[in-house]
Amino acid sequence: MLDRLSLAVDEREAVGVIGPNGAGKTTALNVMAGRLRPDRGAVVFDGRDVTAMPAHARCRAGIALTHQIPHPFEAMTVFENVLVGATHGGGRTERDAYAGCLAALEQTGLAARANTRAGTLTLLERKRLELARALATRPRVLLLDEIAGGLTEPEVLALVAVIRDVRAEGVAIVWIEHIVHALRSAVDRLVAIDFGRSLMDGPPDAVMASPEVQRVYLGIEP
Amino acid sequence: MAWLDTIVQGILLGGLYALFATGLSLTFGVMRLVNLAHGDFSILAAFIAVVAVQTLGLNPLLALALVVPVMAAVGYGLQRLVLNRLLGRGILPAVLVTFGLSIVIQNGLLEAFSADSRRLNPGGIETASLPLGGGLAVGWFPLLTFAVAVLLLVGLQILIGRSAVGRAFRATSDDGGTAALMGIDNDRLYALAMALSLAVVAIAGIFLGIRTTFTFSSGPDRLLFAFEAVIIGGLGSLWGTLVGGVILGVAQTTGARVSPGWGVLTGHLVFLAVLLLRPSGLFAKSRRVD
Amino acid sequence: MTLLRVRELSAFYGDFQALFGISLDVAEGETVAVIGANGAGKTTFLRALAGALPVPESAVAFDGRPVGGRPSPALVDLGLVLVPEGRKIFPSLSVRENLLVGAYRARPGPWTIERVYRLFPILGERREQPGTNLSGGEQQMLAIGRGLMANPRLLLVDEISLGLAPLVVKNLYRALEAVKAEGTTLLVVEQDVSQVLAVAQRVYCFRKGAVALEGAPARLTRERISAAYFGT
Amino acid sequence: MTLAVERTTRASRFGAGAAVLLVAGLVALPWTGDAGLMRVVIEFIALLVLAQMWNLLAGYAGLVSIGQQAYLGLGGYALIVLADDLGVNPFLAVPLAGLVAAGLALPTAALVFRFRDAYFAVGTWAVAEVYRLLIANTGALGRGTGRTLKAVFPLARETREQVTYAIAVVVGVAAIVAVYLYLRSRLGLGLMAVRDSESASESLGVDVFRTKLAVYLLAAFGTGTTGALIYLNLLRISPDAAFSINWTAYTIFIVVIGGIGTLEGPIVGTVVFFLLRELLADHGSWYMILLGALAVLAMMRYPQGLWGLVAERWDLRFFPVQRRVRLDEPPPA
Repeated sequence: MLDRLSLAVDEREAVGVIGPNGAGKTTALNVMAGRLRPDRGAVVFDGRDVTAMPAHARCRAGIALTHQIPHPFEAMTVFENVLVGATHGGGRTERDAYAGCLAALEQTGLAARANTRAGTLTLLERKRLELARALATRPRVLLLDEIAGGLTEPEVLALVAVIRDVRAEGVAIVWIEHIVHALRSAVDRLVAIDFGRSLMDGPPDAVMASPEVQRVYLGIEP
Repeated sequence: MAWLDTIVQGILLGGLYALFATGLSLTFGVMRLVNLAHGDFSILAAFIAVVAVQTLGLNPLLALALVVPVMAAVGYGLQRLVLNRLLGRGILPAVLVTFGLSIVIQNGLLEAFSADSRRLNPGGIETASLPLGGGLAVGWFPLLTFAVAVLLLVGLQILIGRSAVGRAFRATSDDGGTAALMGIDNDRLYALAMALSLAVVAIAGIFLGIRTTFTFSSGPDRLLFAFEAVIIGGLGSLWGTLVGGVILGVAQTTGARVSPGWGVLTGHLVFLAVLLLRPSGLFAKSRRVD
Repeated sequence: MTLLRVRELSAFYGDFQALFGISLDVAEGETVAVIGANGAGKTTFLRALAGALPVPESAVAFDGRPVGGRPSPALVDLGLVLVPEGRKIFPSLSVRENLLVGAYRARPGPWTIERVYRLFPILGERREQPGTNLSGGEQQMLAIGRGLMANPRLLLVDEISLGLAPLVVKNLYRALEAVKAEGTTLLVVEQDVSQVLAVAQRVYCFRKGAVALEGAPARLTRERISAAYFGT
Repeated sequence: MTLAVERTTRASRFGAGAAVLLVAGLVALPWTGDAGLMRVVIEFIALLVLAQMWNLLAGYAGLVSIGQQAYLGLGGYALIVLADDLGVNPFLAVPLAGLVAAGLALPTAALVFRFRDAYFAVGTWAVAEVYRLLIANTGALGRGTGRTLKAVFPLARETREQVTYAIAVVVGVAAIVAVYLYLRSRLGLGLMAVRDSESASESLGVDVFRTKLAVYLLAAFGTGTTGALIYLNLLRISPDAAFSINWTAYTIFIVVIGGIGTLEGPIVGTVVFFLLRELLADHGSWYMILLGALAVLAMMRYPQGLWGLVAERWDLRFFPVQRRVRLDEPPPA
């Protein structure tokens, strides 16, 4: 799925990843998060080779992932969902974790839903919950897999605002998204990939304007 | 010579185990279902044969013609009415429902036939043997069992490898959703697989009943032997199932020769050893697991 | 004559609504394309038509008969067949066997295994190999061929170009022309706009589960498509 | 804004009161001198603990074992070896037998954790058979005939019965309290996350393998202790009885009928089990047929079990493991 892909993210940097369906974007995130092992190559985090580290340990080390299809813990409340991230991924005791949970809930606009069973949430709320849980793990880098997919326009804008907010707090971000205007407004850099390889890497406007990306991504001949 | 005899007996016993294992392997292959009542259905078939022999005066081998279709119908109905409704709800319901059926069948048989042990008598063939020279002899009946096992496996191999239904089995096993888009009715196919599974295990049950005595509670051990043969041979390989059965059979006869109490235990230990050393079995088809 | 008539079709995944009142028509012999960005509901739409999602009976009419919510095998019998997204080749089956599964309950018609081999010679050459040993483009040929083996009146094709190089995509669309020439009606979903505009008589653009734009390709400018795609 | 977490419900405060009364009643029971009733209570507690342990495995960790009789039998035999052969006080040997079972569960897990799902179920059963046959072939353990616990012979019958009863009450209360506290803890939170989605759990830092292993070992300890308790009560052990699949069958039927995945379910299930047994005492195997049929019916139509139906209808939770949050605006400065 991936073919000698290289991708680097600096501390506090936000990078967007685009590419057509099947280009290997989700695979790339899963390799970074430790959910898939690369056949060759390495994942280095904070100067340390973490290629052999399992997913749960990477989360504890500061790499958090939100899934494209939200997997809430359906029988648990929204608050408990976030608490899992804060206590296990964030490595805090339950009492110490409460404040961080509240912050994550408030930041994602879910505070009023804290006692709701996660299985009954709407799609937007599920996406917000993915984000809230990931934030509660106190990540240094946040991997977002199509978190805006399937949302209405105002919902996308609201989510972008949250992500800009997270970024302002110094969390590095890698964001896969098809909704290009959402990406453009939140990232420093865009990487376009196709056939598991990096096609273009640079400032968002330059990448989007390049004929190569227009052709591959939109399929529109310029 | 005595050792050679032990091994030959074990190989032939393996044929019987392969008969038990085939149906289990089939239902797992097609729909990822492990029927925990598999062994009990074989014993149920043997008891139906007992009734047929007593009331109709049939030879047990002729009773096959009656019992096998009956068990196939039971399998079809079981899958359609009960098990199909549990698929897609995770692993727990199917495991627990078939386990519940296992206990219900055992106690039903106990109630109907008491705890006495039974045996099917086909009139002589079970004791006749074929001398091979050098003091070595093999029983005609174990030989027949082994031959039937091989023939059934060849037949199944052809059915699965060459026929339209067989292709549908494999397609559904790979990806039931896409198979449905091609016009394959998964529910009907699953019911066919269970019918086939119980038909084969009915043969196994009657052969067991001719070979040795059985009681209402003989089922669970047969399930374990079948399971072990499948795992030793490797999932998804019919010939592996035969080899798995043979290895288990040889382990049991060899162990029993060392000490009478060690037969079944040696079989279990060989199974655990294979699991430890080659978790995917000896002849597993490499299968992509997503 | 209208072969497929869709009226006010809505579809849900659990409590998530993916389609909002879609209406669409396909005439016999026509090629219609559905385009739109990821997540616009194109694949959901095809799956709803093919019986993989529950929909109200009256929402879909095929050949004048209401068929919404019927199971896939019943729709295959009527001649409505889906070539699914991502090709979904059966890994345990050879190329030939994959094609034969397509004919599991085939209707009479022009498509036989030999006819498919003539359309895609590479499939004939590699007929005994496992279907998943083929390259992505060849697998897409196999998926189309498998769908044709049912002799459909309407073939639904989901995103032919997924993960394929432009030249390969061009060849696949050329093959679709041959399918069309046999009289098969086509409803094609695609992200790759350029190819689709060349083969389709009419185009529907989906955005967020609803029809945002509809018309003949000649009347759709790049700006209008882009606007309908992204809502900018 | 500030956040306060509420972990009790009105039902749980009522339940706590009721539980205190119930335990007080259990403690007082020996003074009535009703030995028959005491034996029923011991049996009840034994099945209840077995059910709680299996519920933890299957209902929370997704480990559908049908080989828990392995740990029951090992606990029983460990009691006899510890007390008769090694001279350990037989009452002290009960929890130690649980430790022996947990100790053997570790290498067993190395084998059976290679299986997933339905194969795990049959695999655990095969391993239980191995333990049974190993013991049935060991001369020092009495082979197929088994052994008798002799260490308690010097004690007066009444003393033995009362101490056994006391141990049963302690084991029962401790098991429920331990499972309850475990489920309410940070580890229990992780376990419930694993139950709902393994994939999301590992993305949030939960070590799925360790979580499951911990539950497996805990269940082996609880089941082994119960096995020791059962044979401290019965005094005679044999491999066929101690490693009988029927133990697991009872356990599974209790949990499935009562309601899987809740603490209350196994309690309700055990009560139903004993009521049915009283009703059908004279009908032998019909009792098992009825139980099995009920369990099949429950699994098909009411997978949440009896307690699930009650809890849904009246929103009752006597053992709440969830956390209710109260958000307060800070008072104006």
